[in-house]
Amino acid sequence: MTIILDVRDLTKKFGGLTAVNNVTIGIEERSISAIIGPNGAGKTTLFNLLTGIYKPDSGTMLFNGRSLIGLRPDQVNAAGMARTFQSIRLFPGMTVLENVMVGMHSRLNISLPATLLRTPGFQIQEKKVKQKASDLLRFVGLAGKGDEVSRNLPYGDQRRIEIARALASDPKLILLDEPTAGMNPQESAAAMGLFRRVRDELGITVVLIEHDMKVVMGISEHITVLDYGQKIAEGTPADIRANPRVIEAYLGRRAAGTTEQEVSAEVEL
Amino acid sequence: QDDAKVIKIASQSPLSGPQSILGTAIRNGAELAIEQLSGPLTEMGFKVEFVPFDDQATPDVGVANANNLVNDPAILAVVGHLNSGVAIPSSEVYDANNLVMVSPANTNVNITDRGLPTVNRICGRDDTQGAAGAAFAASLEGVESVYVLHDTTAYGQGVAEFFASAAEEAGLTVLNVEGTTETANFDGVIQPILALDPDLIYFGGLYPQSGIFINQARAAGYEGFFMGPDGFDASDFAELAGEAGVGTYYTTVAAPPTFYPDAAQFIEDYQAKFGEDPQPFAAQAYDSAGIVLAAIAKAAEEAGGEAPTREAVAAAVRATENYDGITGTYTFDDNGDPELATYVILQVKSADPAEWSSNEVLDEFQAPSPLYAVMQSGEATPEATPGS
Amino acid sequence: MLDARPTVGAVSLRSLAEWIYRFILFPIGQMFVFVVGAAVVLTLFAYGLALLFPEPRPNIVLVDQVNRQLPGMIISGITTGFVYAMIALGYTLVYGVLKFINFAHSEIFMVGSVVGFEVMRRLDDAGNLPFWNPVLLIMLIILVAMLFSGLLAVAIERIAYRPLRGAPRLVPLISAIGISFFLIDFVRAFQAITRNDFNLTYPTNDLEWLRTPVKLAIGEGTVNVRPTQFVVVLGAVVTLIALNYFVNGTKLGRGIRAVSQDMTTAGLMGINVNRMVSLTFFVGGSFGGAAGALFGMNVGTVTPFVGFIPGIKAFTAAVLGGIGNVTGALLGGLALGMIEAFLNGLLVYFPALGQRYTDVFAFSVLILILIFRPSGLLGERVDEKV
Amino acid sequence: MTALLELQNVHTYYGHIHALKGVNLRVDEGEIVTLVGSNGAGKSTSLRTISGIARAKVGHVHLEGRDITGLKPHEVTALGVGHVPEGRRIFPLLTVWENLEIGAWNVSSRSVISSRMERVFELFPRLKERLNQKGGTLSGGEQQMLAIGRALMAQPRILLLDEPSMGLAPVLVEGIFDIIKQINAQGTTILLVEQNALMALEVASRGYVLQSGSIALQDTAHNLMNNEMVRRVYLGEN
Amino acid sequence: MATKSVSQSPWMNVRTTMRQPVVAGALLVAYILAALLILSNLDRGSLWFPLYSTLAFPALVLSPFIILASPVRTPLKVILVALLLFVAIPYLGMRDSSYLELIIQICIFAGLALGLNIVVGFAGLLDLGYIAFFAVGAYTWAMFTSQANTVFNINGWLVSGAAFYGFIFLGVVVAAVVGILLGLPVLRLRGDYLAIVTLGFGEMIRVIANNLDKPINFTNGSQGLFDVGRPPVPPLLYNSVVGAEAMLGFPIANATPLSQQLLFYFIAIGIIALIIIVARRLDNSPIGRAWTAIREDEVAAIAMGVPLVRMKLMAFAMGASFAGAIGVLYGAKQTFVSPESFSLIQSISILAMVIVGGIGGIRGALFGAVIVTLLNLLVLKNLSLQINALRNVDFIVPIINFHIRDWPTQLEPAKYERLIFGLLLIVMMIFRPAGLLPEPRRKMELLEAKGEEPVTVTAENPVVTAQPDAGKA
Ligand SMILES: Nc1ncnc2c1ncn2[C@@H]1O[C@H](COP(=O)(O)OP(=O)(O)OP(=O)(O)O)[C@@H](O)[C@H]1O
Ligand SMILES: Nc1ncnc2c1ncn2[C@@H]1O[C@H](COP(=O)(O)OP(=O)(O)OP(=O)(O)O)[C@@H](O)[C@H]1O
Ligand SMILES: [Mg+2]
Ligand SMILES: [Mg+2]
Repeated sequence: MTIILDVRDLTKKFGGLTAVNNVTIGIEERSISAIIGPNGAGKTTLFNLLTGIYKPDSGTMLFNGRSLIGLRPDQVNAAGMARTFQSIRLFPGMTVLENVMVGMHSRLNISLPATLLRTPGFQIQEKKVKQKASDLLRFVGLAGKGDEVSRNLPYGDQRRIEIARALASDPKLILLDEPTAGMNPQESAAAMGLFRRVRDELGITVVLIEHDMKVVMGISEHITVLDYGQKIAEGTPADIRANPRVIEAYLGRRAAGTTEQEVSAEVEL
Repeated sequence: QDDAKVIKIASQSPLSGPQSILGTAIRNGAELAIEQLSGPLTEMGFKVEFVPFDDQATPDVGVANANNLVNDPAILAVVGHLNSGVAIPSSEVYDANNLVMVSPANTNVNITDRGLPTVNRICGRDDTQGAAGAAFAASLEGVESVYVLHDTTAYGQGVAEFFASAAEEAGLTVLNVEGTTETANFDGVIQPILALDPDLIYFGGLYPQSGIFINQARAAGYEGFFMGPDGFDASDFAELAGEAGVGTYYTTVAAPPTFYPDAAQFIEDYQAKFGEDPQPFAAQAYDSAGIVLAAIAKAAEEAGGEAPTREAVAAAVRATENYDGITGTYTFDDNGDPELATYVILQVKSADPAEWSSNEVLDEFQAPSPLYAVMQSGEATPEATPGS
Repeated sequence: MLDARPTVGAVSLRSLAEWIYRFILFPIGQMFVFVVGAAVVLTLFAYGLALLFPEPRPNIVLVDQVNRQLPGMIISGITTGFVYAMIALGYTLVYGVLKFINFAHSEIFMVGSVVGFEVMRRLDDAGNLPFWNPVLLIMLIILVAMLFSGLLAVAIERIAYRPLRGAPRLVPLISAIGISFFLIDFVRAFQAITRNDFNLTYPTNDLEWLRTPVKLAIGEGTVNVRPTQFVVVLGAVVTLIALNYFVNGTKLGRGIRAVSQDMTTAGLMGINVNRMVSLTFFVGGSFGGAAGALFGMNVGTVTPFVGFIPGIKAFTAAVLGGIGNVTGALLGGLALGMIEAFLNGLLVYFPALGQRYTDVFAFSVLILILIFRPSGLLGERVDEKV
Repeated sequence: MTALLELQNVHTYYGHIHALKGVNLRVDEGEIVTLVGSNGAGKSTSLRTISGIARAKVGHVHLEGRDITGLKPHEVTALGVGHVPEGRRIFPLLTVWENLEIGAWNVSSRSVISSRMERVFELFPRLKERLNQKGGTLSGGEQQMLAIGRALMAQPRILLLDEPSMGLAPVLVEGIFDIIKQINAQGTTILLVEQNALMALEVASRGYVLQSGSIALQDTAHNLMNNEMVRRVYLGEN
Repeated sequence: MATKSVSQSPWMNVRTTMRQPVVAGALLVAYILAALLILSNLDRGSLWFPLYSTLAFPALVLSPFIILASPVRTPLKVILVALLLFVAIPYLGMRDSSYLELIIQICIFAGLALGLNIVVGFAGLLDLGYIAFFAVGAYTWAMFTSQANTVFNINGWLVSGAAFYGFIFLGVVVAAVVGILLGLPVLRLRGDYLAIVTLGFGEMIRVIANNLDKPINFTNGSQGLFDVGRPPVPPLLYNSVVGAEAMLGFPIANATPLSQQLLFYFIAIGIIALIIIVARRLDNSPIGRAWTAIREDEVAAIAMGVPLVRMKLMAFAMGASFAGAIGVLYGAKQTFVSPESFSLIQSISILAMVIVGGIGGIRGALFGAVIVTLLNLLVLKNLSLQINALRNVDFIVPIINFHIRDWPTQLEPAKYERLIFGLLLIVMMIFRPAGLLPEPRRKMELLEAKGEEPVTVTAENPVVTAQPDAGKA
């Protein structure tokens, strides 16, 4: 198996606070991994570092063998890493379809003359873009909602749009920040199915941050646990569930207990 | 009355904005003239109406107004403007439509130097005015260095630069020629002046700015002379400059009405009609409108009592000879400048605005327009010779 | 009330001392540091320039000129700077709470300066101006101007901004411009009708103490300081301290800050949001008014058009300091005032440039600063949390 | 007996979106009542309508028999309704202490404020340690504590809690529900909105199920937990 | 829920009939003809002329918007608009060239509003110095053609008016380059910080234009460049004007200035048509979508692969280039270019046009430009003229028996045009906050914003912050 994302000794400080502290993570290609940890552990910050929104203070990040240090977010996106946000950040006034079309920006040939002259090449591209956007919407289960203004859709649907928009740039890896937050169990189960299909059908590596243990334990092959910016554990779901440090800092006794039964039910799905 | 043929005369000047005091004076002066001097036309069966426009001291508005008023065939002449920057583009429109303009206030040389047949003025020119000021400054005891300041407008900068170059020729040291758009707090302008310590400060600009400047410069410790162009000439200057303004010298091409013996009646009528003293250019606007009315009457006579064409009016205005106005006697040269313009040098005597008319006349002379000078002497040195 | 400290308990001597430190000594110290800092930096710059261009014009030795001008430039920079700072506060407060540029604030400032004139004029007309105690007179003028401008700002918010809350950000900007046009011409009309003139000169002729400059002997020569310059600086310092206390030390100030961070939630806490917004406008407006009155006293003559330039400058100052930040407005105002004074003083000696380029250079400095500190000098440099 | 809080046929709109379509709901003194439902069902909107952030176009909200429909949020708060909004919404640039003080906006007596603050610190000792820290720099769990504590400062008679466990680490979720029980035991009535229906029904006495803007089901918590549909959809069982 | 009662009132019948395309088309034609006839037959000497022209002229100028909104079919719309632009308006211009002048001014502002709309409306960048690019265009042309430019004049570098069309293109290029040069350093700034920097830039350009008469005289400083060149009138146009005048039996007015004005008019609508096409094509393209995305959420946009600075630069340069082209036209039309025409107030009024019309929409920007320019240059002016005319005939207002002549001069309406303009701006914003012709998308945003949005604290969205904690210091 090849390592698609190789993060070593990554550190990010905010003033006196070290939000991410010497974190080393390797993500295997075509895997589904999770990053968990208490609130404020630095999970989202790690995503922000990877996608160029923050600049790391030290450490290296190799994506597909290429360093991500110093890249702007749009360059990271062009390099094949896409993301969603913890608090939904759609373009609220644009339609669902337009949102997804914007996601393709880094894959398009943007030429001012061609745009102004409406060259045949431009028109073909536009047609393809629309087609692909509708395909993606169908893929995430939003067929037929393309013309609605995105802010008017319910929360769960907005999460799906975000995923479709991230998928639009043909990424090799997708980062999902609490994609099922605020969903009820039925909805989360459906979302888990979607994540699996992203990996299985599109061949995209999935990394997600989640607090819902049913989702985390049910879907990920590999889990990394952060606490106070540091990696405190990593391994398979079974390892993590049993790790006393993780139980102490994050899971709590009850959650560690209950999830076990529920996950077994889940796996049969 | 309804069947009377209507003739309209328009005015263009800033009626709103910081310069509206002067602009309103032009408007009012013209209105008074039309009320009082249209007798000959009324007798011929015409009804003369007055149409004031606000050019907002802005070229675009002036041009838009100009385009509007050229389309009213009843309008046969324009009295205006105040600002040369507005007058120049607007007069292009007048000229394209043969509409005559008589300016009571535009001293910029480019107004008439373009040689347009429809553009005239009854005031003097900045080149002569600047030179006259410089010659006077050079003659002052103890003045060796001057600091020239202007308001960066076409008018202020124009006259200030003529002053500066003439001062240099007259042997004065010109320490600096500087522009400022400041209108209230001149601290920053004053500091380097104090450090350079000129004997005289010349301010090319209008009194709302220069009055405050002089007030503040004195308070900051400047002890030399102040001097300026006709833009200083308003009783409000005394109010704004206060005690600091006393002793200030200024040149003018449009002396205050009180300066002219013939204007006494005008002042009285003006006060009666508008409830205030005539501000600068009111009397000149009165005369400008008077010239226009006389020309229209002449052209109408030539047209056999019919309303004259604009071309005829323009030609009649340009042909004006020895028009006897309240501010002087006017004959136009071929460029539309008055052949002889009066230039006066005065000194502020009191900080009381009511005493403005008692400002002392230090010198007065008539200088020919450049064209007239050439005509007269046959040589090309349109140099004003102050102290005739 | 000494509710600024989180500890719960009786008011002790120690807490009083702490209060004095926090709300009086510290702000004064801060202003002092800003003023001295700006002066030192700019003085070094001036001498650096003199080293680079010893004789920018024939017969002019720049070092000598700088020596002569230095005290004057600094004093003028401080006075202008404090006025800018006080106006900038109005922009910053409103921006902080409603997130839009209150373009009408320059006219609120103008109204303050006109009201200051009216107060003095009326006293003068009644003939008792010379009998007023200087301190009381200045306080009266400032207070009336503050009250008037503050209420005006509240009224403007009520009429022209509140109905637009929730509209796109640019919409209130346009109604602010409308208000601005309206106020200028309204004041002009009012003055033209009542006084037949709108160049309004503060009647200081009878006030000997206000007209006699103080001569300070500094270095080679003497510098004349106008008493009004003292008044401006003193008045500004006092009002700025009061504002600092109000925003940071009182319950109402806390309410304003809460509203500025999250209006909806502030409402849930029992805060009457509209009242807080009105209060913000009142405070911001009254500072504009006070600045107007001080400005008027300092320059002597005001017009309905007097607000435009200081308004733009103060807005620039607010951005320079970091808009939304109260201390930033102070620093920005002082910095801009000082930079202008020095540019005005030095550009004169460079023949191809001159003072006409002061604004060009001042704006270039602003752009430079913003390139390196995109949120302004003191703006919180938040990497946006996503 | 009049209910402490009662919604009668409430319809609420956002622009053209019809979010609540005739909600009827009642909460009696001393109860914990929970409101469950999927995304966009209108749970938050119900709470927002009660506290006056959203406005009922049709229908009425009564507090102890008094009609509070259409009152402004600050007026509703003054009547004893506390609302912990979705997503915590603490004031990020105010300190913890200032946030709590804001919570007691309508209280002027210093001694009352300090005694209430002490009570909050008893519930959340963590907050006392962070007194001078800016709210925005707290961790998610601490922010949730602060949001609840802030609402308690007004000593509301009824506390509206909107998804207090959302986005919290599992270990914190337990703690939050313990605290809800504790607050209720001290005499505060609670209307609890939760995605985590299982835990919500465990602490609540009664519950409502909201489906696309109207009440689909209402019963005791115990019965709801055994309801087939609830088990499938909201408890995640097959 | 109140459902609309389907009453069969006579009015409803009329409405249904009017919605029939044929009827609507006929009504439109009748409407335009009526406005045209009234306008071209108004007697300037008549007492109520200002009032009538204030009513009839806007009716004519606004008719394209009515045509576009009408239920007639697209080809007919095109024909109607074309007839209006190429027949009705030139005809009116021959009758009274001041209307033509007004229309050219409207076109100039419409072009500017369309350009600014790309920057502010599409990309969400608040530019308060937009007029600077207009100035760049105007000076580009004026410097090379004005006799007053001593450098080029003396060195024989002046170009002839025939170069005008090339210079329009040059104006586009120069303005775009200036836009990029300014944009590069400042476009990373957010929101209102950009506003102040662009405002400063606008002032800088003006100051530089005012002072670039020294050391080398490029701009003639405050005196302005006069005698600016004009494109030569094609003989065809001139002959048609003469022919049309003869045919229509007009007294042959000044055919030369008229054909010159007509030329400018045609160039202006040409430029505007081009700008509209460009703006529409941009809007419906990946570029336009990227701009919308940036406007709605910069962070999300860049994370989705939209290169922020490059896209913003593109918006800035596009907007600037339109202003540059219009500037060249303006310089030639005005024949006088001075710094006074490029003040901050101008930038602000263009912004006002965009917002009053409805930000983000092409129709809105055009409509705003028409309305604001009409207000400024026609309605308010005519109001003053009307009162003046009534004063001249000593009109007495019936019922209250008020002599207009007694109206004090201090209150002359001509002096208070800006006051009224200000009031109108406020009223328009309060009653139509989304603009007079809002973009559907923007209108929706507004509706929903009423549902109280959370305020997120970000760098571009700061809040009142306290002093650094003094207690700890
Ligand atoms: N822009 C920033 N400025 C200052 N501090 C920040 C910033 N972004 C994050 N932090 C801090 O860094 C720490 C880690 O935050 P992060 O958002 O990565 O946590 P998280 O693990 O995603 O938590 P949660 O599960 O609650 O989302 C927190 O203490 C947070 O307050
Ligand atoms: N500010 C708003 N503007 C427009 N529509 C809104 C707004 N807030 C909520 N809605 C819509 O109203 C409906 C009800 O939303 P509400 O927030 O009450 O749902 P909820 O049950 O709280 O869901 P969640 O579990 O996602 O919090 C949804 O369709 C939602 O999209
Ligand atoms: Mg996170
Ligand atoms: Mg909710």
